[in-house]
Amino acid sequence: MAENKERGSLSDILNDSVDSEINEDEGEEVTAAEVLERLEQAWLNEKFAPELLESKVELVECMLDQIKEMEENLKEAGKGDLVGSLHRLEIQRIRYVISSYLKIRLKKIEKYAFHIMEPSNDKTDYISRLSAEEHVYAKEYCKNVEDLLKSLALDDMPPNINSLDKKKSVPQPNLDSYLFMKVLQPQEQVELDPDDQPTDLEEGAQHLVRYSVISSLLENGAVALT
Amino acid sequence: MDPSEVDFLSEKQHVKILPNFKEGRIFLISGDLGPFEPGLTAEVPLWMAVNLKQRKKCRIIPPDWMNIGQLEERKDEEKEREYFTEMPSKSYLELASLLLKSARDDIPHADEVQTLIKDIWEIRMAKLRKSINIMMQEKETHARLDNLTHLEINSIRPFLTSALDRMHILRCNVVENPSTGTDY
Amino acid sequence: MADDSLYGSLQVRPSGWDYFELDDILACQEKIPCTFETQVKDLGFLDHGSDSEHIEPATKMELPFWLAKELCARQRKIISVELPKVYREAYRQILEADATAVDLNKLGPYFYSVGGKLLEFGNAENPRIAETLMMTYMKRMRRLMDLSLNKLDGSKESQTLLPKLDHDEHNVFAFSQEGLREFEQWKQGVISKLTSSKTVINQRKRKRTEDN
Amino acid sequence: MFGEKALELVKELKRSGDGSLPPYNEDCVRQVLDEMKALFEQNQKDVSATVAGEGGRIAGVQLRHASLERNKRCLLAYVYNRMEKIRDMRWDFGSVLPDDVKNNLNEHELSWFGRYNRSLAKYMRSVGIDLTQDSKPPKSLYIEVRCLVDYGEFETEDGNVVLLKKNSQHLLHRADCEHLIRQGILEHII
Repeated sequence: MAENKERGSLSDILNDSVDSEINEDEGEEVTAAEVLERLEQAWLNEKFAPELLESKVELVECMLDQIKEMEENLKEAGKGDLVGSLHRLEIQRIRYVISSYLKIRLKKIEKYAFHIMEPSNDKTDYISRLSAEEHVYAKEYCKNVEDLLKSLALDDMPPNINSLDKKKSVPQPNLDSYLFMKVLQPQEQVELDPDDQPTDLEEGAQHLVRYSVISSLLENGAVALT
Repeated sequence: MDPSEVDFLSEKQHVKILPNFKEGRIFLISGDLGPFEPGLTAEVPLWMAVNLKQRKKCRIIPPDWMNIGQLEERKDEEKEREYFTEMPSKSYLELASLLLKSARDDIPHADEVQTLIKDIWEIRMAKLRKSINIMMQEKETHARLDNLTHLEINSIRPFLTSALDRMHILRCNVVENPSTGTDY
Repeated sequence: MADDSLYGSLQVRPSGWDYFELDDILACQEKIPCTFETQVKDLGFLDHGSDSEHIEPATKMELPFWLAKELCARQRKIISVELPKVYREAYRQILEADATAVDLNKLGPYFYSVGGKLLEFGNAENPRIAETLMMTYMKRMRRLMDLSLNKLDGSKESQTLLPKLDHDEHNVFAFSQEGLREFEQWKQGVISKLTSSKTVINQRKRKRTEDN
Repeated sequence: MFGEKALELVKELKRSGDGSLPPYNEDCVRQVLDEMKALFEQNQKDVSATVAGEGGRIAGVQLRHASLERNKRCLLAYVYNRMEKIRDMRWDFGSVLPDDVKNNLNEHELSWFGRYNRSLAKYMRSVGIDLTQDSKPPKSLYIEVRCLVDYGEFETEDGNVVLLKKNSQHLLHRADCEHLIRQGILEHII
């Protein structure tokens, strides 16, 4: 931050703190506002999707940097200062989205821990959808639960059945759960149900469908959950 | 989703305010606002407008559709049309109730506006139940609901998704045990 | 009926996902009328109706689903199985006549899920069972919708249908009532009120009962 | 029939509903394990008899094996579902469980809870956010609260100290009082 700048009102201080252009690796200029928009949609998608989705932890980290920078500058603002309190309220809103997003993912990791951590070729590679911190957490969680099952039950059972079948007999998400989605990019001839003819998805349309029918469209951003 | 989260999302939409303070541009993370001049309208997110109003720093200008004339027209149209009409915003009810709660003095004929909005909401909810009834009767397995707003979707979500999830299981049973056409 | 390819993606979920679910464990306890096809040595004591050392062929016993399923799986044929009463033709006609009047809670609280499990026995009446389950559910669900989306005060009408709900129906009703209650709270602006945790509430209730 | 004790365990847990956890039923678990041991040993005898040429034992082996699997499923579900309840209490309560809840936990469950706490704390440190906060979206910076108990002095985030006496009312920063509300010390007044 430019030290020698003559100390104007708070908003002057804050001008240079908001790094409005955040360069993404594709070199495309993405503003902080756009990153926040994507994070909010990632939060809603994660909230409604039955299974763990791709991690958007880079959006979280970007927003946390923005908040940290903003909070640094706010230290100088007086308690009652109007603009300072508006910035703090916005920060609290962004923190809520981040916290809720990470908590929803953590709950899914806990609920489907074995299913996520047990690699098998005929299902989604969930491990690649975990952030580094989530991966550490998931491994510890599985070990902790398995140790509990062993110490309280499995170790005292006859030899031929004293292990948990982590491929089959563990909680798994219902990929046919019904949910609401909205169309972001128009799609041609999508089969929403084997009983019906495929239909076109028009931009802005809202549909009530089963998750499995649109999971790939969700992944490549053609639809969003609402 | 918890209704307070639906509210939270609706507070992102912008509304016009009449500030009584002077301030230069404000660079929020979610975008730039201002400058603010007493008596000059400015556009801010709803959460900021309500906060400024609570601190008596502005008056809020209700959106142009939030007046008796327009709302009566919408109410009649909603009554006539079989399907859902498009609402002025996907969070019209949250916006209206938040303004009616924290900036009532800024809304002319607030009581009538409130009842009209409530009526519109009730007509649409009755329509929603009717269309679900038909959906179940026809055993439809997906539906298009373009003009449904966030709060309407949210109020029907718990029932509809859990009911249809169980129906799906029963439907798979039927599909996996097709009758081979022999008469019973 | 439709050819299989069209129905490619419509299969019941692979079993095992509900291995830890208490309700599924309880549903699997449902009694199934069985007849032993072969002798079972040294387990006569399981048949309270006789004091023989072994279970003799042709013995009729009611076995829990979890056992009946294993004993007549694939080629073993240790037992043959009959449909429980409530899934036979007579009851199916009652359901077809007036689905919303039937007390499914009495017929076995896990009516739909047990019905689905029975299909594993490959009985000739499977198609009709599956059809009846679906049709019954659809009819009752439409009635249930009005109840669960209307007033919270538990009108007379809901009092008559509520106790007759099967476990799945009750979950749908409870879940949508939850949503409705939250929405009502939202209307009075109470919704963003922070509340103490349910464990604290339970604790306080226990303290109150201990005190007086 | 076999599996009766195991069913009892499941029913007992199902009856307890959510929010409360009955004591760990040590002896019922023991009886289930004993039944499994007996079933297994009898099956071993029948299998060796069959290998030695004696017929007619396969049906009994299959019946007992099905009972073994049933007992196993009930026991694992009992432990697993208790664990989920204990896990939810961490979010509901915080990292210190009240005594009357702790007394219902068996020592392995207690050690599980300790490990879960540490793992969660480590994760939250690594992402730099306390996930147990912000349970409801923020409405405004400050909220009105009333004190339900004599709590004494409380230091808020920005350093000033508030005396929380029974029935006293305060305008507190939202983040400061979320935990106190969840533990029933403060009440949020709309």
